[in-house]
Amino acid sequence: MKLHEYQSKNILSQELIQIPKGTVCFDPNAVYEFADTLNGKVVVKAQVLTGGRGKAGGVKIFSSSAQAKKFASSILGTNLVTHQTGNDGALVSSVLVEELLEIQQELYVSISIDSNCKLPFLIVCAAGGMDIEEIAQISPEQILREDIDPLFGLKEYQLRKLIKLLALPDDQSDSFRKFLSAIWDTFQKNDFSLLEINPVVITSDGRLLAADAKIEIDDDAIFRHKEYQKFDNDSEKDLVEKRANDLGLNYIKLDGEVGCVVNGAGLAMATMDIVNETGFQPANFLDVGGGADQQKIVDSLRIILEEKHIQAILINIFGGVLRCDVVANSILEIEKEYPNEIRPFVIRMLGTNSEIASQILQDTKLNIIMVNNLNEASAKIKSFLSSEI
Amino acid sequence: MKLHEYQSKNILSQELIQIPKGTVCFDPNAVYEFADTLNGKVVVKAQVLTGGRGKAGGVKIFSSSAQAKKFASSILGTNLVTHQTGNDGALVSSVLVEELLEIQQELYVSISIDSNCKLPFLIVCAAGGMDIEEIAQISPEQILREDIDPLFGLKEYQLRKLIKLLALPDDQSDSFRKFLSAIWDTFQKNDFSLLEINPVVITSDGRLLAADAKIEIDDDAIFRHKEYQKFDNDSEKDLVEKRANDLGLNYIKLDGEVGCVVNGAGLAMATMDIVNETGFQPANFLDVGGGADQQKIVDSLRIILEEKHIQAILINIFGGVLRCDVVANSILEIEKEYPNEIRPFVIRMLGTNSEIASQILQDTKLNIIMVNNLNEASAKIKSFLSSEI
Amino acid sequence: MSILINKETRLLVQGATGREGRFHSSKCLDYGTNVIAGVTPGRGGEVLLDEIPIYNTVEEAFEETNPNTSLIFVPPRFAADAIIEAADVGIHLIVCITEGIPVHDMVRVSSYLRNKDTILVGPNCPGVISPGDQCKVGIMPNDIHTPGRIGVVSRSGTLTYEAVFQLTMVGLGQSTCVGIGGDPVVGSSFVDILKLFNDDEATDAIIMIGEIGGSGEQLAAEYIKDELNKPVASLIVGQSAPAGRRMGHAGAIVTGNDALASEKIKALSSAGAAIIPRPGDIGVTIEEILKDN
Amino acid sequence: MSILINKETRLLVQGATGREGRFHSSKCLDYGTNVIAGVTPGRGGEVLLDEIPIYNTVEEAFEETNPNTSLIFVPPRFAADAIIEAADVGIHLIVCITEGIPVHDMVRVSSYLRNKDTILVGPNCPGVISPGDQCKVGIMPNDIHTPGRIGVVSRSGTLTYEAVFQLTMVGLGQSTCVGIGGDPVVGSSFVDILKLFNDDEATDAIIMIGEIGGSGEQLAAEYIKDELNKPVASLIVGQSAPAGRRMGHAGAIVTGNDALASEKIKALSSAGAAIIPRPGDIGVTIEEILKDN
Repeated sequence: MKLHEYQSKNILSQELIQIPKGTVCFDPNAVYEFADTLNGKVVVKAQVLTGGRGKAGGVKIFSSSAQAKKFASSILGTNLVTHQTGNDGALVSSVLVEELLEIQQELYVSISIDSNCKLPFLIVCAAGGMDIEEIAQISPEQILREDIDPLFGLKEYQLRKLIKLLALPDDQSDSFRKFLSAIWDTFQKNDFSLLEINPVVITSDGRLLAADAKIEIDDDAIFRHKEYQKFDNDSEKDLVEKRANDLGLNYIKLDGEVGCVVNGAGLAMATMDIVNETGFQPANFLDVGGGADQQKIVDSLRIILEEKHIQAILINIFGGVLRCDVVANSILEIEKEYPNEIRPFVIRMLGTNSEIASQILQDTKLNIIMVNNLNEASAKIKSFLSSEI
Repeated sequence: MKLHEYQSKNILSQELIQIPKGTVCFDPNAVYEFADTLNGKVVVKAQVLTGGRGKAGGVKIFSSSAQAKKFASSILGTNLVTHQTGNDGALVSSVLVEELLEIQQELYVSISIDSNCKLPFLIVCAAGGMDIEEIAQISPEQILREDIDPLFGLKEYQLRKLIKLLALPDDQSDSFRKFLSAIWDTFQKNDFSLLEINPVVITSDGRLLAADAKIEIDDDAIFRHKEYQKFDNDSEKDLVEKRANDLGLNYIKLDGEVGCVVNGAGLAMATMDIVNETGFQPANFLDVGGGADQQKIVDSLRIILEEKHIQAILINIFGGVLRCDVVANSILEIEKEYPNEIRPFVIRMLGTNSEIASQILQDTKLNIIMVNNLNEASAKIKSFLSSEI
Repeated sequence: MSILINKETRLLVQGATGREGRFHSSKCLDYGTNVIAGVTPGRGGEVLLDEIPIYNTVEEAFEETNPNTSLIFVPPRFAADAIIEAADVGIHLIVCITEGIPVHDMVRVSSYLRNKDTILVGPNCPGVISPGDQCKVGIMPNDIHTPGRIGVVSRSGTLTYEAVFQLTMVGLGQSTCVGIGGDPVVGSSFVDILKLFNDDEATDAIIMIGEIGGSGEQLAAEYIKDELNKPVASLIVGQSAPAGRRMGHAGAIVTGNDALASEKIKALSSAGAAIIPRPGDIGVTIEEILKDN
Repeated sequence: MSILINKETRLLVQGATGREGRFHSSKCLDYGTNVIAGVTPGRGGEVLLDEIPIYNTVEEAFEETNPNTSLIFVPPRFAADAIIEAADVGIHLIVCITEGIPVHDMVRVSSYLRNKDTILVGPNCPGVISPGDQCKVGIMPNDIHTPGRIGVVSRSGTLTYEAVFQLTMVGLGQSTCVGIGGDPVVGSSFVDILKLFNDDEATDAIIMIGEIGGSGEQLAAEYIKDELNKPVASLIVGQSAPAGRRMGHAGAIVTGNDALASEKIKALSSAGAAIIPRPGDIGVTIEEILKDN
């Protein structure tokens, strides 16, 4: 789960990491009120779960509360398009209003997990405020990476090395050392999968603050953090996706014409690729899961059939624990609900009870196209959709 | 550093481990006052840094404040002799007054460090309130030991195993699981070398408390715990020891007749054994330390010479970084301070500048007996002391 | 012969009495696996499927039955501890099926197992099967596999079955199939398994099925280029997956260049692996490279 | 030959520029040790004693000079980290002189080093010397040692020197002398060092000097009984120490039966070790056992 900047900072401040004075606002009047407490000298930042908002005009500095309010009015409720969003952009439903910092130095700090070495790693960079990828290209010598042994924690000699890179004065070195220890503890304790603070700001009066913060929480660990239940960022999800997820389906909505119903994440990705071969596009990723029952298959089919832009359905099942006859019966059940459905069901079923499934499906009036392998599936899809156009 | 029970419980309660209601009292009136808030139903426990106080009459249960006060009066300021103290006993300068607990079950829990496997280990025993050594003899099956990986911490399966031994009801199992996790965290975080809670009491109303607590703090780690500086338990130390320790000497006072001045802890123990061979006893353990200078040697000699019951001094130096001539000059310096000293100095010096040292000592009027090896040293001590008696 | 498991495998099942544990223990037994014990805390003393004794702890099971392999079905929040418990008694191979273990648990487990003589396969994987030895330590369907000389290694369960099916269609069997799991942090990597296949006399060629996310396929490409002396055919799925979205597997997400299917295909191709052009071409591609070699 | 150190030793000194570090680096050089680098954070670029380059980190020193052994003089609160820093670059032997390291630091270090290919000697020890190779990694006086065929292992510094002196008096030299240190938790135990001596062709007999506290001597006794095939003479000091008091060494404290000198002597005696009756009898006892064997 990705967190908004204001949510991320909320967690950091609870872990005794300093953040700028600020508040999240859901309407322009609140922006005005808070900006006024800082004499109008504020930065207003659109809260969207995507990068590149600065360049896209989502972050602005003001010296009057009225201007800050005006900007908030203009951006709240609109969709912000950045280089990381699609053309639809991301809905701005809140803004973070913060004090302006007198910046003496900006640093970059992040922790994430390396799948290959199976370790968390800390990245520190003497230049903050820019994309780390940019810095990596311009001046890689400013970037230091240290792997962290999750059982031992950050080691003193690693901290010394990181601090030496920055050449900070002694008192700030000490603050930064404590800061790094604190963010590692926070990262581990709170089950983050990503923590990026860019920039860390050292102000001219010597404070060290997290001026921005991007946190991703490991979805698999949310069960042990009741405090995260308040971060319901689902409002930004597609409604169909939300409904599918609530039904326990692994569903991602896409832009194409071919609805996919598959068991297994790998096979589901492969099925998308099969659709892609045809020159047409998948309408979704959908893994019904290994332990799916008839209800889940029916739910899946219903969700897809209700998407009117979908022109064909591809069902790809490798029967194991999930038996093919269960899938066939689900199709019969859905036929009762959608007796007039004319879109074709291209079905590839293998494994447990696949022959029974074929028999079950013999008598339906749905447009069933049984295929024996993946290449045949894509050929059938292609010929059907090509003839339609 | 050993802590008193009340100090130990103070730390535990800060770590959110439950302890009985109670207060430490340094005079009988305070005992009366506190006992009165509990309607006189209290236990009064002598605070001494030694075991066996219960059997020695240092712990008593009362049902009236007046009786509690009377007992406190009788014991405060006296020396409590237990099977673990010498005949002198240990001075009782405070008592802990606590609520009486309605005991449903007593358990034993301790953590300490095993030098051989180099790991902390947790001991849990279904029978609390008795000496663990006794239980080990009577019913060893009630005792479970689990080594703790200090980097990983207590593992879930270890906790399950420990809890299963106790066969507690579910809700108490959960309390006890949390209790064990908490005491491990406390043990590690606070640099304890021993934590013994005997008994852990489960009360009839279901509370789980540390009814007694014995803590030893690793002396080498006190530097990182400013909060321990308030635990100045030095008042119970021998005055001469205290003075020597303040001078940076590794000094332990003993009962014998032969004062020892040695460099190196191992050699100092060996020197005590050498004295022991003679049928007489060492008056002290003293390691002046590897980096000792003339001042430290002089300090050492002064402390020993002021002990009037000492009848002979054995100086055993293996010169390395500490040069023998420095030791010789220290003896000359002490001669000026104690011109009339007639007790013999049996001196064995080897290594760096030992010959210069011999020359330096040629002209002193002190009773110097130079020897060449350890056996000769013990022979000289023996013949001198035997002739004296 | 085979890798990881064989006729000598003595299997302990952790979480044996749960729905999944029970079902798959039975299937493993049916297949021929020597399932000798199960563990479920609090259920010690029971007997599963009329023949598998259940113990409260791995230690008890180990002392009584001396297993060398463990198969884990324990729920996510207890699974890391189950792995540690098995490793602590000295179980040599641990196969963890559980999906949804927190990634911080897995980095802790991985650090704990480092330098230890324990191999972890998974989590979030279908397990391991060696048809020639009629030994299965996993959840794959029994009847699709046939003994043969092709090794299969994959991040995905159902795609492994697909690969096996296509092999059967072209008349080829499998030496061992290993699902390494779809999580960001797994015990054994592609490289770990490729090394074992490289040393396995019973394996002639390897199918490697990767997907978007991470860069394990690139490390595999380096190993294939530098050290592997057997032909490899590789399928990478997720070419049409959108960036920044998790495609079912927690590890299947495009977050940087390396994570792209196209980059992985490029790396494997220039390392000399045969690229399987479409998911439907697994069988024919392996047939071709066997002809070429 | 010798154990642990020899002519191939390439010594890094951590904490080289402090008073002790500087003094003993110089003495090691004098003795003939190949001291090739020093580390003191913030002092990188300096040159110690006209020949030893100083680096800011062990990693830098390692890359530039490729040491295989490290000698640590770092103050107690940083010493554990210094050990880890040396282990992390792959230094094979670490000798830590520092006294006063918190015991929790040492249990963490010990767990970290477990299963790793790094040997730690100490802390709170005089180090290691091999007179035949003119190699010293420690703080013992240079001039008392002579090449020979007796191995010495001891928890105490000055008592080791005493043993060496008494050996010299009876005309015997040393293969290697190892001080394992007086702390409750040390890297190498008596058993670890006895094993090395057992395999060392240059060692004919061993002097083992123990003291009150712990039960490492009892474990050594078991090893002597079961596996050691060389004669051992053993001195245990602290027979007249009172219970419950730390005798200088943090580990020298009688807290239970095993910790008593008498118990250790009993164990060693029944294991077949020759017991050195008095501290003054080290030389004569070893002479006798050499005659007997």
